[in-house]
Parts: sequence; structure tokens; C-alpha cells
Amino acid sequence: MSDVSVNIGGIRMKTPVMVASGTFGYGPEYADLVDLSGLGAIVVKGICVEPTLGNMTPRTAETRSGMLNAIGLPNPGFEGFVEKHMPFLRQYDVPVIVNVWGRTLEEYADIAEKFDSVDGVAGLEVNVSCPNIKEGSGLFGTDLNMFRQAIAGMRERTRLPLIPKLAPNVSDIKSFARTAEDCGADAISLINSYPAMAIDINTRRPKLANVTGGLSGPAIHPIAVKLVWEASSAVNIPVIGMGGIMTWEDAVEFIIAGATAVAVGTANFVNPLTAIEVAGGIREFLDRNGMASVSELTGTLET
Amino acid sequence: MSDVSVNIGGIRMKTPVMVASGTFGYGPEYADLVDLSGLGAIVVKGICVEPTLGNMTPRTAETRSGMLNAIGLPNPGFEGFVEKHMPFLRQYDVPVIVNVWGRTLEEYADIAEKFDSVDGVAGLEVNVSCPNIKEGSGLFGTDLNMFRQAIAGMRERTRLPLIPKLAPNVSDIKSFARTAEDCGADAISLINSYPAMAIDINTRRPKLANVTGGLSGPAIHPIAVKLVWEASSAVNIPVIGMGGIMTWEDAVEFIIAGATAVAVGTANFVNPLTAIEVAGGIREFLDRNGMASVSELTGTLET
Amino acid sequence: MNLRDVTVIEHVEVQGGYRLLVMDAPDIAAQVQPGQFIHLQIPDLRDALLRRPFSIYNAENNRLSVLYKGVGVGTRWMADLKPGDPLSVMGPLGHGFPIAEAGGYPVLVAGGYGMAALYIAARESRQKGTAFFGGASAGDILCVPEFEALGWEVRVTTEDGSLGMKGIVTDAMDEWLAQNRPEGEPEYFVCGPSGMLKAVGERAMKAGTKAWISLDNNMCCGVGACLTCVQKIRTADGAWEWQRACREGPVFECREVIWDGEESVEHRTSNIEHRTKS
Amino acid sequence: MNLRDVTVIEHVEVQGGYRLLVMDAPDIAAQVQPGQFIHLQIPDLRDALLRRPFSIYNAENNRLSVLYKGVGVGTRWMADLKPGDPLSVMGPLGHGFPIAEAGGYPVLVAGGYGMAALYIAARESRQKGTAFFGGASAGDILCVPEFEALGWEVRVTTEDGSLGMKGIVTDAMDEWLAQNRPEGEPEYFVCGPSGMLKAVGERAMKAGTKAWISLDNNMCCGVGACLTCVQKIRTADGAWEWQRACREGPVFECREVIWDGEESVEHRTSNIEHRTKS
Ligand SMILES: Cc1cc2nc3c(=O)[nH]c(=O)nc-3n(C[C@H](O)[C@H](O)[C@H](O)COP(=O)(O)OP(=O)(O)OC[C@H]3O[C@@H](n4cnc5c(N)ncnc54)[C@H](O)[C@@H]3O)c2cc1C
Ligand SMILES: Cc1cc2nc3c(=O)[nH]c(=O)nc-3n(C[C@H](O)[C@H](O)[C@H](O)COP(=O)(O)OP(=O)(O)OC[C@H]3O[C@@H](n4cnc5c(N)ncnc54)[C@H](O)[C@@H]3O)c2cc1C
Ligand SMILES: Cc1cc2nc3c(=O)[nH]c(=O)nc-3n(C[C@H](O)[C@H](O)[C@H](O)COP(=O)(O)O)c2cc1C
Ligand SMILES: Cc1cc2nc3c(=O)[nH]c(=O)nc-3n(C[C@H](O)[C@H](O)[C@H](O)COP(=O)(O)O)c2cc1C
Ligand code: FES
Ligand code: FES
Repeated sequence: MSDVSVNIGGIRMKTPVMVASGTFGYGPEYADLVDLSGLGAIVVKGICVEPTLGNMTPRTAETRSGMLNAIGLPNPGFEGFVEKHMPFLRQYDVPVIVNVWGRTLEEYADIAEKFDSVDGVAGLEVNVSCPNIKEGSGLFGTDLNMFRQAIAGMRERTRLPLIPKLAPNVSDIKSFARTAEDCGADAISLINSYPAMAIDINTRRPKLANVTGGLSGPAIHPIAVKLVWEASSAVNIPVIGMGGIMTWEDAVEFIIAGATAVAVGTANFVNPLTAIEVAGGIREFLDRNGMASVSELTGTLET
Repeated sequence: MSDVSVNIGGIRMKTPVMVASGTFGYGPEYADLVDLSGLGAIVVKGICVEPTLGNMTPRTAETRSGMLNAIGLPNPGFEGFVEKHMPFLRQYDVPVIVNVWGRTLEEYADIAEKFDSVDGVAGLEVNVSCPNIKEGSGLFGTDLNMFRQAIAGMRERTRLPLIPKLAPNVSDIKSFARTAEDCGADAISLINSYPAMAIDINTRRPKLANVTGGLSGPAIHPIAVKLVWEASSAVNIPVIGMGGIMTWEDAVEFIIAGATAVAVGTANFVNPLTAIEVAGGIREFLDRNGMASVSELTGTLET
Repeated sequence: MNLRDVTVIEHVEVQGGYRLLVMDAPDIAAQVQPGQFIHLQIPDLRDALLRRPFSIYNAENNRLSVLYKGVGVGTRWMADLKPGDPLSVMGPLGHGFPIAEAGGYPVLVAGGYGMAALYIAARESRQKGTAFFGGASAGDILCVPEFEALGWEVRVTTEDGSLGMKGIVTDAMDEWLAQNRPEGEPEYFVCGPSGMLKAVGERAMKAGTKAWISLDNNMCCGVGACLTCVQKIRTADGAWEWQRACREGPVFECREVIWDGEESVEHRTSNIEHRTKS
Repeated sequence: MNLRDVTVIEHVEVQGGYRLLVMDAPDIAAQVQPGQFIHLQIPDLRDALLRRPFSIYNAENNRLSVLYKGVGVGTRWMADLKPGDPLSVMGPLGHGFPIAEAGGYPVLVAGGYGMAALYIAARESRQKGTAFFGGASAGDILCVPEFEALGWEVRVTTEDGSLGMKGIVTDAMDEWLAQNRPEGEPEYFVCGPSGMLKAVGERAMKAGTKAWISLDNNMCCGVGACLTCVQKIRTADGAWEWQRACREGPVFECREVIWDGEESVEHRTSNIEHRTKS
């Protein structure tokens, strides 16, 4: 049987299929239904230094073949997370990747350092799709210079595998991918949800309290595949592909495009077993095609 | 009954619903089914100075709630278009907007000048989602400086209403909108299809001969609504909103977000009467809400 | 909580656009507590991905039933379901209604599908009290014979006066309270639109009695993972925190809930704790 | 060409996964020429938007029928269609087969749904010649009695030998041509996979006879607006231009078609003209 285990910047995963940040809570929410040890990795909802409130409601809205979310990164802060959620997560034989973010460069560096000494954390995924409240309008994920500073600052303060998660709404994804690699990132992941909005035509108000949100789900899959293909062609570190995976075929597209692993997000809300089923589908596909390991498939797109 | 006529930079339209470039041919293709005079405007497939071949096939692929296209802008060139298609289009009482493009700054300026003297052309929509073959990697639609030069160069050479069509894959749509206005554009339209790709997992080849293409259809509607909202907040010239309109409700979202008119693209392939039906739906919506004209709805989003 | 592929056994129009959907779902049915809900995946639903939450109307003999109305893309599509069709069901979910306090007088207040959502609570309650059902019109008043068969006194209000008293449900409640003195403190069990939940809650707070209200917040995951359905809930120290309608709720005591627009209370922590209420 | 909401009249499995779909569509049926197709919108098709093209199998008595096989998301979904269901149909579309030349000997060559696509041409042809039907297995050979009833000699080839001769359709053709001398020049009418079109075309060109081949190019709009379905077509001056399979085609004479990978010919103009072939 084909070997589907992968190594993402030192994080060993039994399958190449993770669950994406913000779509799987902190683990216990789906634990009744899903064997957490069967996941490639659990990426928890975004954590920053201090407890954070998030946005008002409504926070999500359905769109055609997708959904919008503007949850606003509510979280119990570093201490709250480590105290309340890590004990649960440590029970399972599955890598825990913590999705982290900050409001300033300092906060990015601080949260990296804090997690460095936490037992049971396999790596950090860095959410840069958030506004920099200190410098004003710029976003860490779309301003190359701010992106570089954030990642470089974190690299200095942690030895944990560092996985910057690229924002999709840029014209040149390759420069962000290369910058991540140059700053010492161990892998990159993409894509985060795409900035978007929906309007209730009767009230003439946005469907989200936050006005705009992020589009995710199968609607964005073709955008994500293209960005993963471009990004993976620009770097040598592993790429984690995500965006709209509903079936194993969707995941295989990412792998052929150049992803070493993938993550399932929105699909968890439809079928929480998606990540498990996708991993099974990939294994069978490899078997059928006589491939000994998933690495034989990665980046094999013929153009 | 509510007045749905609009004025886009001097182009008077009976309804605010146009058909989008590349999805309605040059007019005759749907003329058996659609009363062309009932459209807000016909925007024809992109024309450049010389005849152009376009891409190899396959040129389109279906995706979830959307489609990819990489037609590659085949066209008979300026002369071929004017000779073969304008006589047909002149028969109808409907504004004809010619979508134009170039491979270099000179070609953009040239095509603008050439159309200046063509009878029956109401305005030019400028497709900037194409690579600059002379300067290399940059794209007219994502490099602000090249965008400015292209539009400013055209403005000097034509008195026709000029409608730059913005590319969606930029971080800051507002600066492109403002630049268009600064260069003397009479309106802007957005969004063009979003760069994306799909892979046939069995052949491990891209589903499009061109490898990548543009994503259109309802999948991208929430992205388009957000970009139209942002762009229209940045300029005083009218905005034409498009991307994924299937129903009148989708169009009304664009109008509430700030669009003066809208265009129907991919939906034409599903139901060629979409633009007519959407216009009817908008009129009824205005009637039900006691609005005398569509302008009372434009940009009324309460945030 | 389970995730199961179940089969439609019965699907009939009840009245006023409401339909009864009965499914064969033994292991989910066996676990149901009053006021819980299921999260339904509607098969082949064009381009609408997400599951839809429905209160459990009944759960007996391996069967699970819901009462629903066609209001949007999903519920209208459900109209086509026929016996034998497959459905994916996640449930039972959420924390529902507590058992009515001994010595109290239980009062049910419901609008729309709220009548269905209260049925199991009405059956499980040892005391049977009064049920106030409100709706726009006679077609919106569901299950009256069923509640009467359980031993409840049902009082109906409709806005157009086509059934019962003309007015809204709290009018009927106020009138009844003014004229009657139930043996025992009234304890309210409420399910319906937010306005109704708020209005009953206010009365309960004024009178110093308890009102358990079932929130109708928009949901996405249904299990606590996405943080879509959160509600501001008062903490013991007078501040507030987000709690998830799908996990810590949908039922809360009215004093706990801070409604949108209420004068602001300090936010204590954004910490979603895994409260174990039941 | 019309766009009509039509009703399913009959929908049955024929054999080997092929289904016959009959629709009530008077004004479209009345206009059909041999080799044309319709563009079908499959209602409520989850997240797949586009119409699907199907050759018209028959058009008589106000009825339109197609023969199709479930191969992907759309055609599998069509399996659920039942009499009375609505469908949106655009058609008839494209330029089909010409009438067989007087004095010639018409030869039909078909694979898969190509047998259906040739039925009207077979009926309209004054001369009846030989029809070569090929497929993987017996289940893929459609409509033999129908063609025989029209007066055609049908010769079947299957790859697994389960029906007729074992081999591919051109094997049977070559054998037959070697042994028979039809009265009149053979004129080929071909519909099937590209490989078959090419192979028959090569034989026709060698023999200096005509072969009309119906292209199976991917389509999107079906009417000439999107330029998805284009094919390189030789121009009179030896160069090539794009023509649209949905509008100028799907039927072309084999000499006109330049296949992918053929040694490059100069591209003349990219000008899609509105050829009026019929
Ligand atoms: C805990 C809970 C229990 C429920 N129980 C029942 C029940 O027993 N019977 C019943 O008929 N309905 C019930 N509902 C409401 C039901 O979930 C919605 O009617 C359904 O989701 C609408 O789906 P749709 O696709 O038809 O509508 P959509 O097209 O999705 O939406 C139609 C309208 O309903 C609103 N809406 C959509 N989803 C929700 C939601 N999850 N909660 C509230 N509003 C929503 C939308 O904003 C929109 O205005 C319950 C909701 C919750 C949260
Ligand atoms: C002019 C014309 C006439 C046709 N007539 C018939 C007919 O009479 N009976 C019949 O069974 N089929 C016919 N086809 C093919 C039919 O259109 C496809 O089988 C159908 O579109 C597949 O739809 P789907 O959603 O099931 O498959 P999809 O999931 O869309 O695709 C399944 C496979 O079919 C391929 N495919 C998809 N669309 C087309 C297309 N338009 N043309 C070629 N390949 C495609 C895809 O690349 C994929 O490999 C015809 C095609 C053309 C162009
Ligand atoms: C409800 C929701 C919450 C999310 N929260 C986060 C988050 O906290 N941090 C983050 O980096 N990404 C977050 N994401 C983005 C996802 O991790 C993922 O990148 C995106 O949804 C694309 O994948 P999908 O299409 O499979 O959902 C969230 C997405 C959703 C839908
Ligand atoms: C097949 C196809 C061809 C297109 N050709 C052009 C073109 O020539 N010029 C252009 O500016 N946009 C072109 N577009 C983009 C559309 O005009 C429109 O901006 C886009 O499709 C978004 O709208 P929609 O989602 O309604 O299709 C094309 C789109 C499609 C689907
Ligand atoms: S609906 Fe996802 S947390 Fe409640
Ligand atoms: S399918 Fe659109 S031009 Fe032929």
C-alpha cells in the first residue's frame, strides 16, 4: 500500500491531509465524530498574545459553492489556550499546529517566542491576513515588506517549524513565497480565505456584521490551485495547499500542482470526516497508479 | 414605473444591464433568441489592432459554480471587426461598447485612436488583463504604473467614452480605480475573470491548453461585490459591476454596493435571456420599494 | 452526538406550509434531550453547501422527526424529499431545556417551529401547565391537539384573529397572568422569534421567575467549531463572554442573554469554555 | 434556433448505460436537420452551471429525442429525470450532415452516441448503404434494428468480440472495402471518437472520396459566442482559420479539418466568419 506520510519542515504527518485553522475549533468539537489521530495534523483556530473578542454577529454567510466568514479571530489568548486546550490536544497522537497572529510586529514575534516552550506544539502557522493596527492601513499579508518583517521577527524568536500562511489577494504570490523561504520559514501554506462580501438586498446591509469577510469553499478552489502551483514553483520548502477541498480529487489537484500536504477547511462543516476520507482517496489513487509514496505525485503537473 | 435608464460617461442605456465582453460574441450569435435592443449595451469580444489567433484548445472548463476560460483573445483585428461586425451591430438601437486591448502601450493608444472615427461605437472598454509582451513579465492590469500609462495614452488619442476594466487580482483596487479616474476615464468596469486553474488528475495536465485561465461565474460574485464596493467608494465616475450575476438579486447587490450599471457574463451561456430578465427584476424591485429610478439605489449600502 | 446517513420514512405537509419530516435514525433518536436539534445535510442542494439546523420535534421508536417551513433555498428544496431518500444527520446537538422545577407551574410560549421544539419538553415535564402558541394566522399554529393530549392547556393567539385570541402571544400571557394565579411559580420555556424570547424574558425577570429561551441564531458548523452562532452571555461577575448557541445553547436562562443593542457590559474573556451544563 | 422550456415525455434505459430521453418540443423538433444537436440545461444541477450538448437522435411528431450515456456529473444527474420534468433546450444547433450525393454509395461509421447522431441522416438519405457500428462491447452497439428497418446493412464490430466482428470499426470497413465494390463512390458519414473520425478521414482522403465527420469538441455556449469549441479548418488558400464546431460545425468534410499535432500550416486569419453552409 502506498505511503502517504509526509514531512513538513520536520513535522511528521501520517497523512498529507490536515484540518484548516478556524474550521475545526480546538479539537474537542469534532472529537466525537472524527478520530483525531487519523488526521495529518490539527491546525487550531488563530491565537494571539492576549484574549480577543472577535467580531459581532452575523459572522458567516453562505454563498454559491462557498461561504463568507468574518469571525474576527476571537481567542482566549496564549495563556488561556495553553491552559484550557493543550491538555486535551496532548492526548492524541497527532501533530498540533498552532495558527498564530498579531496586531503588530512585536505581537507576532512575542507569540512565536511564547509557543517555543510549550509542550505538544509541533509548529506554528502564521496568519498574516490581518490588519496591522499600529502602522495603519497596510496588511501583513499583502505588503511584502511588512510580511518580511513579521516572519523574520518570528524566526529569531522560535525554533518551532514556522509556516507562513499566504494571503491570496496579491498580484505576485511568488514574491511572498520566496520571501517566506528567505526569512527561514520551514514551509508555507496557502490560501487563506479571499476578501469578499455579500449584501442583504432587502435591508441593504452587509450580510456580515464586519461588512467584509473571507470567501472559502469550492468556489475558490481553482484560484487556490493556481496560487499553489505558482508558489511551489518559486520555493524549495514544502507547500501546504488549501482552498475548497471537498473531495480527494480536489486534494490531488493541489498535490499535482506542487503541494506536499493539503488542508481541509469549509468541508468540515459539511462532512467532518472529509479529511479522513480525502486521505483514503489519495492513498487509493496512489495505489491505482502504482506510486509508492505521495511524494511521487507532488508537483508532477505536465504543462 | 421606475426609470431604469442610466448614463455611463455619456453612453445612454435603456437598462443598467449590459452583456459582458467575450460572453456574447459580436451580437449575431444570440440575436435569434435575444432582442438586442432590449440590452443596456453590448460589449463585444476584445479587439486589438491586428488579427489574433488566441489560444489552443481546450479553452474552457467547468468548475464548481463557475468556469475557467483561456480563449486568448482571438479576434479579426480592427479592420476585420469594423468591416464584418459593425454593419450588423449598427442595425440595432443599442449602444455598442468595444472591448479593446493591446500587447504594448503603443497598441493600446493605437486601437483607441482607430475606433475614434468608427460610426456606431458608443465607447471603449479597456481590457488590461493581458501581459505586456514588450516590457516582459508585468501585466497592464496589476502594475499601477503600466496601467496609468496605458489609460493616459489612450485618453490622448480618443474622445470616445473610455472604460478601463480592472483586474481583480490586486491588493488595492482603490488605487487602480483612482488612477483610472485621474487619467480621464469616463467610467470603470470590474471585475475581469480571476486568474485560476484546474487540473485533470488522470492525465496530470491542466484542463486548459493555456495552463491557467480566468475564473468567472457565481463562484466569484462575493469577491466582485467587495471590489465594486471598494472601487466605487474611491471614485466619482460611474462603476459597472460584474462577476457572477445569475439573477436580478445578484445585480442589485452590485448596485447597492455602488455600481451604476452591471454586466452579465457567464450566465449568458446558461440562459441567454439573463440580461433581459435581470433588467426586469431590477425594475420590479425598484417599483416594490417605491424608487423612481435606479440611481436611488446606487451606493445605498448601510454599513 | 453522531453523524449518520438516515432514511426518510415519512414526509407530509401538515398545514400553512409546514411539513413533517420523519427519519429512521435509531442511535440519534435514543440520545435526544428536550430542546436539542439536528444538523441536516440536504442532498444535492445545488450550490448551497452548509447544513441546516432543525429542532427535534419528536424522537421515539428509533424515529426522529422535525417540523419545518420552506423559507429559503434549503427548506424549499427539502419539499422534494420522499420516503426512502437518504439524508445525512448530525445530532443530537446542543443543550436544551431543563426539567421543569418541582412545585412550579410550567408555561410554554411558542411561535412557528417553536411549538415543535417544545414538544419533547412538554411530554417529559411531570407537571403540565399552560402553553401559549402565537402566530400570524391559523396556519401557523401547530400541534395543538398533540399538546392537549399530553395534558397541557393550550391558548392560541393569532395576529389576524383567525384562530384563538387576536393579538400577539404576550398579550394572551399578560391577560392570563392577570386573571389566574397558577399553583406554583410560573417557569417559562420559550421558543420562537427573538422578539418573543426577549418579551417573555423581560416579564420573567420583572416577576422574578425563570424563563428558558431557545435562541434562533444563525449556525454554520453546529458543533462549536466555527464560532458563528455566538451570543453574549452574562458571566457571574457581571461582565460577559461569548457562548455558542450550538454548543452551550441553544437554550439559555433569559437573565444570561445580553441582546444586541443592550447597554454595554464589560467583555470579560472571549474564552469559549466547554461548559458542561447537562 | 429556439430556447424553450420543454417537458420530458419518456426516459428509459436502453442498454449498456445508454438512456433514451424523449421531450415534447414542437417548434424545435420541426426545424431539425440531420447531424444537428441541442444544448440542454440540466435543472438543479448542484454546482455545475453549463449546458450540455447532445446530438438529436430523432425529431418527429413534435418530439425530440436524444440517446446518451452517464459519463460525468451532468449525464449521471440526468438519470433522475422522469416524465413531466421540465428541461430547458436550446436548438436545433450547428450545421450537420449534407444529403448523400446522388449516385454515390453512403457509408455510415459510428461509435457510441454517434449511432444516434446518424439516425436522421440515415433516414433522410435516399440511397441506403452500409453502416459500420463499433464499440467496446455488445452494450455499446445501439439502434441496429432501427437502421436495418430503414434499409441499411449494418455491420458491427466490438473490441471484445461480444457482438459482430472482433476488432475496431475501421478493421471491418477495410475488410469490407477489400471484398466489395459498392455501386457508386463511397461517401462517409462519421460520428464517434476523434480517433475514429481521423482514421476514416485518412481512408477517404487516400481513396479520393468524401467523409463528413462530426466533431466531438468540448462546448460551452453552443451558439458561437464563446469560442470554446474551435477547430483548425483549412482555408481555400492552404492556410487555416479557426471555425466553431458549434456553429460552422459540428460536421466538416475530413479534408477541412486540421488535427492537433498535424504539421503546422500557416494561420490565415483568426476571423470567425458567419459561414452559411446550409
Ligand atoms: C437551533 C435551531 C433550530 C431550528 N429549528 C427549526 C425547526 O424546527 N423548524 C424550522 O422550520 N426551522 C428551524 N430553524 C431555522 C432553520 O434552520 C432555517 O429555516 C433554515 O436554516 C433555513 O434554510 P434555508 O436554506 O431554507 O434558508 P436560507 O436560504 O439559508 O435562508 C432563508 C432565511 O433564513 C435565515 N436563516 C438561514 N439559516 C438560518 C439559521 N440557521 N438560523 C436562523 N436563520 C437562518 C437566512 O438569514 C434567511 O433570511 C432552526 C434554527 C436553529 C438555529
Ligand atoms: C456536438 C456534440 C454532440 C454530443 N452528442 C451526444 C449524444 O448524443 N449523446 C451523448 O451521450 N453524448 C453526447 N455528447 C457528449 C456530451 O455532451 C457529454 O457526454 C456531456 O457533456 C458530458 O456531461 P457530464 O456533465 O456528464 O460530464 P462532465 O463531468 O462534464 O465531463 C465528463 C467527461 O466528458 C468530457 N466532456 C464534458 N463535456 C464535453 C463536451 N461537451 N464534449 C466532449 N466531451 C465533454 C469531459 O472532459 C470529461 O472527461 C455530445 C457532445 C457534442 C460536442
Ligand atoms: C469559519 C472560518 C474560520 C477561519 N479562521 C481562520 C483562522 O483563525 N486563521 C486562519 O489562518 N485561517 C482561518 N480560516 C481560513 C481557513 O483556514 C482556510 O485557509 C480557508 O477557509 C480556505 O480553505 P477552505 O476553502 O477549505 O475552507 C477560517 C476559515 C473559515 C471558513
Ligand atoms: C468565455 C469568456 C470570454 C471572455 N472574454 C473577455 C474579453 O475578450 N475581454 C474582456 O475584457 N473580458 C472577457 N471576459 C470576462 C468577462 O467579460 C467578465 O468580466 C467575467 O467573465 C466576469 O463576469 P461573469 O462572472 O458574469 O462571467 C470573458 C469571460 C468569459 C467567460
Ligand atoms: S455554529 Fe459553529 S460554533 Fe456554533
Ligand atoms: S461552444 Fe461557444 S463558440 Fe462553440
